[in-house]
Amino acid sequence: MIELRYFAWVRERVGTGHETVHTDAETVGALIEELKGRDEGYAFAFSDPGAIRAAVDQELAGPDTPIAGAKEVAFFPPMTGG
Amino acid sequence: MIELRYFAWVRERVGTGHETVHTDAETVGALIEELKGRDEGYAFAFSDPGAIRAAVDQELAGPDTPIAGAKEVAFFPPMTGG
Amino acid sequence: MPEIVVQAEPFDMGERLNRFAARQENAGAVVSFSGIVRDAAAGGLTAMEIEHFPGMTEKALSGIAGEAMTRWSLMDAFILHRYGRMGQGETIMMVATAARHRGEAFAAAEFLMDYLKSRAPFWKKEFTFEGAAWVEAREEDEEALSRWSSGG
Amino acid sequence: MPEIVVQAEPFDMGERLNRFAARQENAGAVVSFSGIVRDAAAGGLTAMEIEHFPGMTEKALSGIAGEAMTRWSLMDAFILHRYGRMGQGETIMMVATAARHRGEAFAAAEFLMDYLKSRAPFWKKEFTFEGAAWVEAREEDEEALSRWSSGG
Repeated sequence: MIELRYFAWVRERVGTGHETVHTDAETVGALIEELKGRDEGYAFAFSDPGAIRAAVDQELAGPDTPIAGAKEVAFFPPMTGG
Repeated sequence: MIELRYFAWVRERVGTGHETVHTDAETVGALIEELKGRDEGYAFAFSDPGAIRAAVDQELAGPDTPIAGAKEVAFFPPMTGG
Repeated sequence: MPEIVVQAEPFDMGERLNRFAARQENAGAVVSFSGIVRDAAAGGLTAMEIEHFPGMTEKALSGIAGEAMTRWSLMDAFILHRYGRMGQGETIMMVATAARHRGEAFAAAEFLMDYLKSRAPFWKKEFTFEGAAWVEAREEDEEALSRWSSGG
Repeated sequence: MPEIVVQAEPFDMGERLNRFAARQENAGAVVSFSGIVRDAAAGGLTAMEIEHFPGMTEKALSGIAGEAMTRWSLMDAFILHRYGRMGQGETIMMVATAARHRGEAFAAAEFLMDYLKSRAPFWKKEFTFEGAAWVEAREEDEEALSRWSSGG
């Protein structure tokens, strides 16, 4: 089981900010592919992989980052702070 | 007649901050040469021309800047504000 | 130790600058940057809302500040960033740096801003008379990062 | 119009920053620099005295600020510089810039500092336990000017 968190328009599109899922995916990229198949909202949220940023246990991650042993994976758009 | 003003160590070396002189010098550089001949203090103050900055009527000037018609010429070390 | 503050409440940038400067002992140079809510696109901005990722935000800002401290032998650094809703003219965030000389203080403040813009988990939503829209990341902000990439 | 202040009295940098930011209407970015009296050479500094050229000082600072305004399409600029005697920890001077984006605000503030250091008629004298000495102009300060020389 792994905690998923969504922020900004990713959160709005998937329809929740937080959920716990079971996954066989081994990387961030594989997890995205899995989520895309869930429903239209997820498919829309993850339709442009270049527009998605991810963090594994609160560290910025890329598509190849492994998620084995991670407690939490977060997905969000490019950051716009400052 | 022209007003001369001296600042920082130039002022300390010539021994005054302000004086009115008559000069036939046509440029800042020529005026410096004239002043150097006055006494030891002036000679000391102007001994290193590279260390002297000048302003003619409150605008930064070089050795070739003409002083004809100027009301005031100021001499000082390189500036150290900020 | 750099000071990191993440809060919803408004803050007084002048008071923060004074407090930061007062705790310095050897720094001759203090630089500050403040970001203010503005109607950049002149589209009738009424409010801005900032979402963030509690926990990761503080970690990311501490990491960025620590990196700046070592890169420029800073004496001190300060980052304050707000989240939640704020109106036009309100201060969104502030960074301050303290160093012996001005060059390091300026460079470090710019570095903090560049990293914070694209590497700290904040997202801005703008509210106008026509509705709400997430602010898109600017190409320039990503490019601004590249100038610091030698050695890190 | 940039605001130029030359005064002997101490000032409150935070209050000045707040006042500067409050009068902005379109600037999303405000940068400040403050210079503080420090014992840079660790030579037992007891005080600093700043001499200036009344009249020319205001003119030079106005000219530098005006140049910065046009070079970076600034919204506003502020320069305050003290003269006279001041002790360790006192604030010597401050500049602030306001612009739409952070890049211009930072560049303009650095420009103001670089010009002010070598082109405004101020001279610092340091008092230590061993006596008084005029601060020598730093080679780096003259070099810092050269990076702005394209087109001006």
